[in-house]
Amino acid sequence: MSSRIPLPYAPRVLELFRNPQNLGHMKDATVSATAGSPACGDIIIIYLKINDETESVIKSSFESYGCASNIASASQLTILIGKLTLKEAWEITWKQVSDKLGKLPKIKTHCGSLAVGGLRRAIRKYYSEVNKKKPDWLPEEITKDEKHALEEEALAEKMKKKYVL
Amino acid sequence: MSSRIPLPYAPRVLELFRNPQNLGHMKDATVSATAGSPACGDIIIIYLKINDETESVIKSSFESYGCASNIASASQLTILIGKLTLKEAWEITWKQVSDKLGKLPKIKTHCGSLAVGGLRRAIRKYYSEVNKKKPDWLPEEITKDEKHALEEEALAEKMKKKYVL
Amino acid sequence: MEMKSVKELLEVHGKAEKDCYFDWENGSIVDVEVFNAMKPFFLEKGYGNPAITHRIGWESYEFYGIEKEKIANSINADSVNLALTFSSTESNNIAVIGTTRLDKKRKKILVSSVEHLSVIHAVKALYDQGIKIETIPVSHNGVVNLDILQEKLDENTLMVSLQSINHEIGTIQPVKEAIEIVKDKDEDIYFHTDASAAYGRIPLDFLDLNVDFGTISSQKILGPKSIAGLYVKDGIKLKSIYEGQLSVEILSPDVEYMPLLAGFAKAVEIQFNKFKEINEHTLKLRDKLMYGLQTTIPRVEINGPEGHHRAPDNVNVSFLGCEGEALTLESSMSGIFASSGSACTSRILMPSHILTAIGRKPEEAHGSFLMKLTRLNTEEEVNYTLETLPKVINRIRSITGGIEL
Amino acid sequence: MEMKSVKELLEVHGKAEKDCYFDWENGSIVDVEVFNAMKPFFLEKGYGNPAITHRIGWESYEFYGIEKEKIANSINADSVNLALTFSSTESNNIAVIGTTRLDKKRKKILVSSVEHLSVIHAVKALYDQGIKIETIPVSHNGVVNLDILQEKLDENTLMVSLQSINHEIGTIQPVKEAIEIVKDKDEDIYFHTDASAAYGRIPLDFLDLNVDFGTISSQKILGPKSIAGLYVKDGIKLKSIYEGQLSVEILSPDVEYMPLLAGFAKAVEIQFNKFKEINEHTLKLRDKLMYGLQTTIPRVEINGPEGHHRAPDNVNVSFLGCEGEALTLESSMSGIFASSGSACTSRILMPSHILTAIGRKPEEAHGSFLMKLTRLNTEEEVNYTLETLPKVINRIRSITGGIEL
Ligand SMILES: Cc1ncc(COP(=O)(O)O)c(C=O)c1O
Ligand SMILES: Cc1ncc(COP(=O)(O)O)c(C=O)c1O
Repeated sequence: MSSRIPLPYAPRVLELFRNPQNLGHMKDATVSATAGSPACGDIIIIYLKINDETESVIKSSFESYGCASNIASASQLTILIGKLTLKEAWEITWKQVSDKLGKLPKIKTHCGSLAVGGLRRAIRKYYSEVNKKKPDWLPEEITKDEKHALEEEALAEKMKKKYVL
Repeated sequence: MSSRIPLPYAPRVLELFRNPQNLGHMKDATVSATAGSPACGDIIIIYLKINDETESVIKSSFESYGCASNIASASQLTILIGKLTLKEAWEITWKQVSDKLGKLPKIKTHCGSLAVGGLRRAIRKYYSEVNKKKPDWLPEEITKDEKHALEEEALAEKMKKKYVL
Repeated sequence: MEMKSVKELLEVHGKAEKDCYFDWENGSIVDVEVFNAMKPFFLEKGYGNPAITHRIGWESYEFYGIEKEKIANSINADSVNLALTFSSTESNNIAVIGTTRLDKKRKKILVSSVEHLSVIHAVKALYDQGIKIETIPVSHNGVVNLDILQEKLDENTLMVSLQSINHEIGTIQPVKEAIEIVKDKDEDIYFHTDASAAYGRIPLDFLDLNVDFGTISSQKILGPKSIAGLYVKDGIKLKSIYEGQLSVEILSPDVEYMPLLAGFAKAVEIQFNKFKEINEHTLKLRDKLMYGLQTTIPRVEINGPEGHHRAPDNVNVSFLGCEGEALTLESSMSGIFASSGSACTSRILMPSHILTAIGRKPEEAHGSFLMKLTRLNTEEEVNYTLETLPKVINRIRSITGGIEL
Repeated sequence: MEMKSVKELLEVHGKAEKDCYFDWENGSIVDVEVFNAMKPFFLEKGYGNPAITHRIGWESYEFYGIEKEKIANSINADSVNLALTFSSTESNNIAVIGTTRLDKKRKKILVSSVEHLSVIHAVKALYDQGIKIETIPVSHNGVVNLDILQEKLDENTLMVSLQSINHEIGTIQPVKEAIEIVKDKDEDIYFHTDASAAYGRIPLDFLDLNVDFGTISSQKILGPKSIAGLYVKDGIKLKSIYEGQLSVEILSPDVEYMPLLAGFAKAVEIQFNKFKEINEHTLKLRDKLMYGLQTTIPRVEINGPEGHHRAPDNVNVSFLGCEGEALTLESSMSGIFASSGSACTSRILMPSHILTAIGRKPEEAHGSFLMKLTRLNTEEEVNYTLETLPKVINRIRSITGGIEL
């Protein structure tokens, strides 16, 4: 047994884990992006189908390799995304996700932030690969939530070096 | 609660504690001697009535301020003394007493030795105060069992200094 | 010593017509209600590890959270400020050793001269690490001398440890005043109180007291042994004194065990729901017993204070001219179970350090007889004891006969 | 997190038609017989302190002596060579910290890379005192590399600690050979084996092994938690790691508690009287479960060795493409309780050090699933699990969908 923590999820996490909303690969996605790494045991793919004219989401979905709160966070995020404009979707924070989930256990907040990181990546990708008119509201620098995702990926690289023989 | 030890006496100790043989002050004692000190919580008085001609014990008795094994040791010793000659009585060792008691717990062996110390003191006293022909078999130097008793008395003096305010 | 002989010893000992158990300081049963509270957790519930993510684990975690809070409430603390430990001994050691790691510069620990050995020995064991113990003397009633405490405080003082009630002579210590003196002098001096003997006997409000560490005990309120507690004030990050996997409890790795926690919590519930009732009950029995013995038996001295300065459950008297070990044995044969501070019961053949600290001569200490009263003791037992002990004392004194002390 | 929410969480979780508990590594009930053995000692017997001179104390002492001997016999030791402790964690710490006090010159402690954290962390915590830990690598099956052990031994080596069976992947370690290598090199190097996971699973003869210290566990044989043991070879004078009054047990002051001792001894009686039967039973279930899963579910890897090199009670497999925490949760909802070495279940968000030590990639470790089998598990439970887990794995894998690992 390794070094455990109690993870008393709020009921909402379990509900979404049991019946994830907007789960699955999206064949006709306009754009998709991945965050996390298998080494950390946490990957999320966010798929977005986007209305290019209104620059708003038509539908979103996710896939997840990760723990219950990872799955629930991604699902909760897609629910929050709904049909928001990309500008509005960009503004969703991990705190909002965590709050909707009844507050994630402290050590699990990175799950919420990973999902948000994935979404922002997808939005950036949309504006760099699909719709090349980068809007004013899209910051040049990466945001805190994106940084979290990057940090986790960097940690994974480190772990890989350390542990894979 | 202070620093305890288990004291699993052999049944014989309890028997003699409950029904001590040869207990009590002896009015017509030829000689008596005390060993131990109240500070240690261990005192024994040995009374001997002696036949001056045969230099043997007519009867012996004891009084004790002390724990169960102290009482039992003294009583057991008087039983061993019986009607022995003083020379024979001198040779009784604490080990004999302890063996008769089903072996005293290690930490309690001093009880046996205190009783023997008292007896030897009484015998020396007899030859120095009553019958002044000191026999050959009586050693000049004090014996190991007598030393034990002395050591305990010395310890008591030390404790008195240390603890009495 | 063969175990077979202990059996024979017990046969020779026999049983008295009645058993009156007063040796609660040294060992106790649990309440039937406490037992019933533990039972399901041994056999069917809460056996999951509360740190594991599955139903059985969460069920344990839920129970753990609720029950621990009940215990914490009994000292007006938050759950997060109460560490579960295996024993009061461990709690005391964690507090002592822990502070030496929190502040490596200060090297002096002050303790009253009547602290429990688990405090005194814990401090002395740190000698190699440069830690010095200084003991603060007590009055003839065992009350710590606050003036001397004040004098001894200096910039080298790491911690002060003063128990809430003395476990042997029932002295209620002026902990509140002591804390004020210490904190007035220097906020950074840690204050620990071993409240094992006080828990459930006098009100304890650790938050209000502004104490840094406080030890509480399950067995002393007729809960199970092998579980106890250490209160740690908010903001103090103590370290455990030994290491393991991290689990829910941090100061003692792998300590959380639901059956014992259930028992502890139930004992708390009983003791604190009937706090006044229980303490009035034991107080009545205490005085009846203590003064009864003094009235019917010559040469009896009370050890420790009287009245409301004394713990409501504590009777400790010295029968002069009686050696305590013989006394506990003779009274045991009459069905009365108590302990003594006599040297003859101790590994080092020294009388109780507490009795000598209050100025008892060794021969007074040797005759000491400690009885405690709990909610399970009855007036009938006290009556029986008052009838029986005079005979016990007589016989022991008759063995002593003419020996002058 | 409010406790109220844990309750709601449990409501959302619901209960499956059947409960199959395999998480014995992390928590356990006691046998009914064990419970019945403890009961009288909570309520009516043996509540005296075995160090006190009265009937109730002696009754406890007698019982203590007899029962402790039963436990000692189970490892072919004398009673005096077995110290009772509160947990295996404490036993391991006493052995580690204890040796550093026995020999102050030597500073190197060698441990296998798959030791329990209570060994590894105990050693690491001594860094300040100049103690260095060196880990000996293991094979892909978790077997310690004896050549490297041999190479690393030098005149600075204080102790070697090698568990008898790995608690996570079931590797039976070559302890006998390791001891010979160590003692051949230098008799003065101490050898400790943490036999917590081996106790009752393989024969353990500590005397014959010539081991210096050995940790055994009550809870691992369905006895109560909060009691464990440490074997200490004749002639070695270990010191306790914290201090208190001296009582009957010396290494952990105030540890002796008759109800738990009664439970431990009864668990020993059951486990060792039916030693062969129990281990054949769990071995059969183990292989049925382990190979059954491998047959019915794609991409399943066994962690640890197979056949007689593996503990008879240990099933540990990795379901590739599944994250372990989600797995334990999904299986929990189907009534199957197990644990995972996934990073997501750990406080430091790192996968089990044991799985990475045997060369599992993190993503393999994350999908690990540990189940243990005891005498209380049934073939029916194994059948249910073999039917149910494929669905569990399917669902988890379906959430992962197209993510490539
Ligand atoms: C005041 C005090 N502190 C500490 C202890 C030690 O308690 P435990 O047996 O839980 O270690 C006791 C018990 O005898 C006590 O009375
Ligand atoms: C091999 C091993 N050592 C030590 C321990 C710690 O046991 P305890 O919970 O008794 O401290 C465990 C239990 O998880 C274990 O499996």
